[in-house]
Amino acid sequence: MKRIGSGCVLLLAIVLGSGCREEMRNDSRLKPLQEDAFFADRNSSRPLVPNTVPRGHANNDDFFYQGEINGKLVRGFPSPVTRQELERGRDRFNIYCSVCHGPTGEGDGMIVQRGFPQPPSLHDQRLRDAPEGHLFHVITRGYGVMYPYADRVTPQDRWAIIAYIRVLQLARNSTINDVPPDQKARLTGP
Amino acid sequence: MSSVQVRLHGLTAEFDSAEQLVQAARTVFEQGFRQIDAFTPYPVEGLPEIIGRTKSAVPLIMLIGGIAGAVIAYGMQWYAMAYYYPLNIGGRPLNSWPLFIPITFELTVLFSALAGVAGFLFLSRLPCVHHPVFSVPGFERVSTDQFFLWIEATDPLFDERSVRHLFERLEARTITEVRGK
Amino acid sequence: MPQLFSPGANTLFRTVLIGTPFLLIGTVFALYRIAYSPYATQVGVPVDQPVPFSHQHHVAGLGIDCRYCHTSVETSAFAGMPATATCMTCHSQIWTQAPILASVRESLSLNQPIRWTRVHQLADYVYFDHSIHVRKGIGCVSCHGQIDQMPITWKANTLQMGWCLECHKHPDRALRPPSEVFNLNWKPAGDQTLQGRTLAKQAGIKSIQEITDCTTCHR
Amino acid sequence: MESVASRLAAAQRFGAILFCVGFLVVGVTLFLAPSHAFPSYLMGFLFWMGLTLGCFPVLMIYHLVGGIWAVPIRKFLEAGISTLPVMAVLLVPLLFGFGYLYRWIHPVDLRTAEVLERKEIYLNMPAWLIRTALFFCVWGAQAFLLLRWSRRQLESSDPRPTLALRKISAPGLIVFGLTTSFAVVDWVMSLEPDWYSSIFPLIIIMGQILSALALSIVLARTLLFGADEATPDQLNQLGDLLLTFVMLWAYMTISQIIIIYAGNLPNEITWYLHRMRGGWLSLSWVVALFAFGVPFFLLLFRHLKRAPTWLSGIAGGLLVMHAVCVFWYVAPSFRSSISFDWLDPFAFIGVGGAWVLVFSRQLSHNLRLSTISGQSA
Amino acid sequence: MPETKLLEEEIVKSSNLPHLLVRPGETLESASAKISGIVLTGKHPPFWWVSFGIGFILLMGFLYGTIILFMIGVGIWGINIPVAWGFAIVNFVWWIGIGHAGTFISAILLLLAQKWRNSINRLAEAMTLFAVACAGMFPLLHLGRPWTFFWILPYPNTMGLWPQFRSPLVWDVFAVCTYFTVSLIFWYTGLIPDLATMRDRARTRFAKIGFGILSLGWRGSAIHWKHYQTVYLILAGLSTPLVLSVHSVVSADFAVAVLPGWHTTIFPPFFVAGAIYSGFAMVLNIMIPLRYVYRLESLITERHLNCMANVMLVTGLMVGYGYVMETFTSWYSGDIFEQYMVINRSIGPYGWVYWFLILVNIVIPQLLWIRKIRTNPVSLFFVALSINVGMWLERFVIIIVSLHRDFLPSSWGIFAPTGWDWLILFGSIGLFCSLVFLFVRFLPMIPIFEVKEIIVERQEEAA
Repeated sequence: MKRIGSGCVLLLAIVLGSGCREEMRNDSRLKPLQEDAFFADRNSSRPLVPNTVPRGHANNDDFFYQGEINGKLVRGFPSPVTRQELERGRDRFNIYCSVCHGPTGEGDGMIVQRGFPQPPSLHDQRLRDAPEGHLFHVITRGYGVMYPYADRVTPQDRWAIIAYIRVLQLARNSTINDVPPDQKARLTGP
Repeated sequence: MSSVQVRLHGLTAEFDSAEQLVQAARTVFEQGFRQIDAFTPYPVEGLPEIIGRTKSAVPLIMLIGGIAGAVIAYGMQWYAMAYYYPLNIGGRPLNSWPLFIPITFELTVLFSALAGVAGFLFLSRLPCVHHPVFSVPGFERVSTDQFFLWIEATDPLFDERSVRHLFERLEARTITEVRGK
Repeated sequence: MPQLFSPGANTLFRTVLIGTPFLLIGTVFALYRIAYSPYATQVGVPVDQPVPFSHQHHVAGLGIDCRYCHTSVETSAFAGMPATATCMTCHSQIWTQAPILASVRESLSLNQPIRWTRVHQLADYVYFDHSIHVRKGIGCVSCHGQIDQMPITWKANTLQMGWCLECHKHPDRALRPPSEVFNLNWKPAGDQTLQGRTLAKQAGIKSIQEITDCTTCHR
Repeated sequence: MESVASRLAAAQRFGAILFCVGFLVVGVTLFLAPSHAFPSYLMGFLFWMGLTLGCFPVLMIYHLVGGIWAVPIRKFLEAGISTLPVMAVLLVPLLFGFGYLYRWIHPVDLRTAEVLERKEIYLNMPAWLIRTALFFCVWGAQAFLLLRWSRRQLESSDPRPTLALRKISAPGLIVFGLTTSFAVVDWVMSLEPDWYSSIFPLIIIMGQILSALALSIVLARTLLFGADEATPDQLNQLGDLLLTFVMLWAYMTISQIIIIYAGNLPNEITWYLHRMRGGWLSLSWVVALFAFGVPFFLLLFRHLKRAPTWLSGIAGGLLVMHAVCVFWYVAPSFRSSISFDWLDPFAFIGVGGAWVLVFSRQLSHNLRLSTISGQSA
Repeated sequence: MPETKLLEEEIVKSSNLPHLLVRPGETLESASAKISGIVLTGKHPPFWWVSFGIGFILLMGFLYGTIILFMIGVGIWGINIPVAWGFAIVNFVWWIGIGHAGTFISAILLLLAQKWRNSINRLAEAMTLFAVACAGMFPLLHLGRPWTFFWILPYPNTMGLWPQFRSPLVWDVFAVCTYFTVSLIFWYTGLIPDLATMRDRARTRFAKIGFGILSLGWRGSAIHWKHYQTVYLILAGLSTPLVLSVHSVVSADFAVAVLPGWHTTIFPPFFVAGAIYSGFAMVLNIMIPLRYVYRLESLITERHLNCMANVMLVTGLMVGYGYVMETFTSWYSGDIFEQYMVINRSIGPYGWVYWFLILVNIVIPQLLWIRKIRTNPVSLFFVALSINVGMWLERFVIIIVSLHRDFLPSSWGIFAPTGWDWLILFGSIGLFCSLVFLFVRFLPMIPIFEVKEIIVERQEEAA
């Protein structure tokens, strides 16, 4: 009797257990960053095969992608700076740069207040004079204790940030006389 | 067998045939007894009417159940298809009433049937597995071929001796007093 | 013929008969409670992570923008998890000896990614895309809750299909101006529904019919 | 009995007058405005033909399964099937209006033409004529057999005629079902030549049975109940039969609607689209409500079925509604918006007058016969 | 009216029709004893053990097949694309059709006051329940993920979804569930007075208590009978359109689709006729052996057999009418796909199935025109068997033959059943038989009180 009972329980377990599979919930498609046993590094996201260039990614515009031409740091921007780009630059600067450099580029960001070595102020004459290509290099490759941001900020955005840094520098050292006359009234006020 | 709180529930009379029972029931009803019942092995036509049960509320209950089912079913479909999650299927109208008919019909029938059975049980006061008449000797024959008439003690006209007398006059085969707690 | 049952049997029988429907209703109700309980949905249940990362500290405390780490949230389906290097951008200099960051350092030195435990896991037949939601003006808070107040991350919402649909049917209840998408403390000024309708028009949100179609999420 | 005979005589005179008036008007317009007159005439013909045909299955079902319900109405059913010859004659005018009735003679658009090409072998005039002639021959033979054995059954107490009726009714129902179905395809379904529905013949047959039953009940009330009272049980059973056929008719109608609505195929749904445009939809609702809803509800009540006045009232309503149904089946194929041509009533009474004339003549003959046999028995 | 009655009696006498519903000599007591005795004596003939044994073995096969099905998936069947509906749906429609006889006998014949229903309705109703139970499982087994079957029920769920009420597959759920529930209620309500008889006649305490609980304390009170008869009659009235609706809804599974061979308006009545046809055949296939083994010839007489054969003949002819109209309309439609379907059905790869179907479902049953065959249990049994096979084949033709030719020749295919298909088909028959024989073993298979009514009627007539 006991054997029959346990047999029934086993049968029930098989019947119930054979259900409840989540095959459609978890299909064989790999999600981003998912671990996968197939490759030695157990990473489903594969790096590019060395020396290949994905279609449409031939980054042969040195000015735009490297910030240097023939080993010489560039001055100026790959394309005319628009207001839209400046706003984009402010946006990106506030996300990625302001944590250390501070919202005005003073070098007093929140992380610095928490003990990170203070970066030089962006308003230093050295940096005001530095070619845009230098700034591009720093963002792309890092500088001193600063990590590279190439993986986080696209070249387009880097140029936008640089443009915005130029705006910050300009704003710090300008006087009321730099304001176009037709805008002056708005600033001085009645 | 001390008769502590042994109460008289009523009297039964046993008959051999349906005709006798019908005759007896008619007489008893005409005498003015109202708390009466008759027990038969099969439905005897006209008997419920003779003992004053002319109407059954079951049809009304089933009608109400059916209407409720129809309203609920159509309401549910309209709510789900046209209101809660309006989904375009092959360009057909959200409130595709021809396609809502089958379920409306099914639930009408379902609710009506369930209401009917519930009503039947309630009106018949079933389930009732314990009932005083079950203790009458020979009552088990009522589901085979015997017929019983029953007058309850709660009837205002009930008087044990006169009822017994009446039953005797009706030529009952056996007469039993039903006593119990 | 002796009685088969005692008088009490009637009461018992009727109680059982009437009780059964109530029992059934109770069971269904209990199942509902289970289906919506944290046990089933994992809402509000902190998830163990190799590093006890605190959004509260980094977001509310330090004011770091969401996109500093989740870099692809505006451009791709996947919001992006920070690489170890992202952590090390700061932690190469501060808290360098902190034991809780040991596995981050280990990850860097071994060149092995940190194995985070997923908090928000959708079924694979759901094609969710962060970028479209961000672009149209759905704030992070709408799905992830006040993540700036979570010392350890947990699910703030069930992410059940019914929950998704609730918003897809009434997008105007959740829409915010594009500038406020990443603002975790934004509160609508004035009537949200009214404002939401304008925003929906500005963002070019399709008709409710289209965004509640099956193929919106299931391809 | 005397009053019945005089009433029938009056009915004959009335029928003759209606026939003359109706045919005078329709006959003239058939030449003057054939495109108007022929559809009207077809509707009139189909309704009265439906009454004739509806009597067949009811009678045969009775012969097969028996039952007390048929006793009060049997003579009407038998008089009904004996109108078959006159209906055959009344069919003749239709043959001159083929071009106005059946579009498959010359298809109007390309799509229809392409479909029709594939069934030209079936839908052409000679084939139509041969089939219709064949149907009338079959029905005629059935009517002949049914009436002959029925007369013998009434004349004597010999059980053989009863058995013979049973024997001819069983295969008779099969033959009748098939022939009538194909007749419906030819006469009604092919009015919209690209349309098809396999249940449609059955719907029409149900309508015919209902009309025949309803007419018999109305007549039994107006002509006979005074003299030869039907029992409540008989009335109840007749009411049940009406209810059954109302339900079957509705069931088949709604089945057709659901399947065609869900399928939404161009060759099928157009038939309903034609009945939804231009005000026809409101008539559709009237049909749904009064050919099904109201009679169904009323027939649920036992005491209404047992009351002669109520029952005949319901039956009368159903009879009217099935005339409306014929209108609904046919007219939208010709008229894009709802309209009631002044010719419709004339065609209706023209054909109806002839039908009533023959019917009441036959009925008074049958009644005399049964009286004689009743006396002799 | 009296003349008609007279005539009918004369016919009966002159034609020597088997006209008795209960053979003479049966009394209230003898009928009660005979019917309840089958259950209460506790002794069962070897036939019972053998039949139940075979049924049980097949049931085990069914269980085995189901477990494997759940573990591996519907891939073990022969289904494919384009034939995505295989044996499971064929079996579903077949079983649900078989489940139509019981309610038809009980409800429609009750309404029509046909007394011959009285001794056969109980068994037929029980068979209805068991057949519907068998049927109900197949759509579930056919689901790729049967454990989520409840998603098709309407309840406010976490997905925020409702079933697609415009789909006939959802109608099916409602139709089958309603049908099962109402049939169960109808059957049980009908059983109550008999359960009381069983309680009163039972010897063992166990049986007394068991039947005592099941009979709810029925004591044959006039008041009970009054409500009982009212509810029973109205339930019959409700069940009548319900029977029509259930198979109509099943037919809508096909007819609502636009597939040639499926999409035709005659399907609802055609399916209903076929359902009653096969239902009666199955009732006969079960009842004829039982009648013989349990010596019930005096209660289930030749008259019953004759009447049931007549119903089969009528419904069979309706099915034949359906074939004719369906085929004709398909051709008449002028639609090349419809026309091709007709041709393919008769001379395509499954043409032989179609012609075999015509043979066993239409031609052989024409034998029922002969009265000798209708009243002879053996011949009737085989005709009924032929009909059962035929109606299964009909569903095979409708489902598989229509599916295997798609609109595009590139997606044409062929269906070949696997062993698992057959195992589950015969296993479901085993389930059905096991349930039927258990029913025969534990409950009265003939309604005692209704037989009594007939006996009393006869006695009154005799007196």
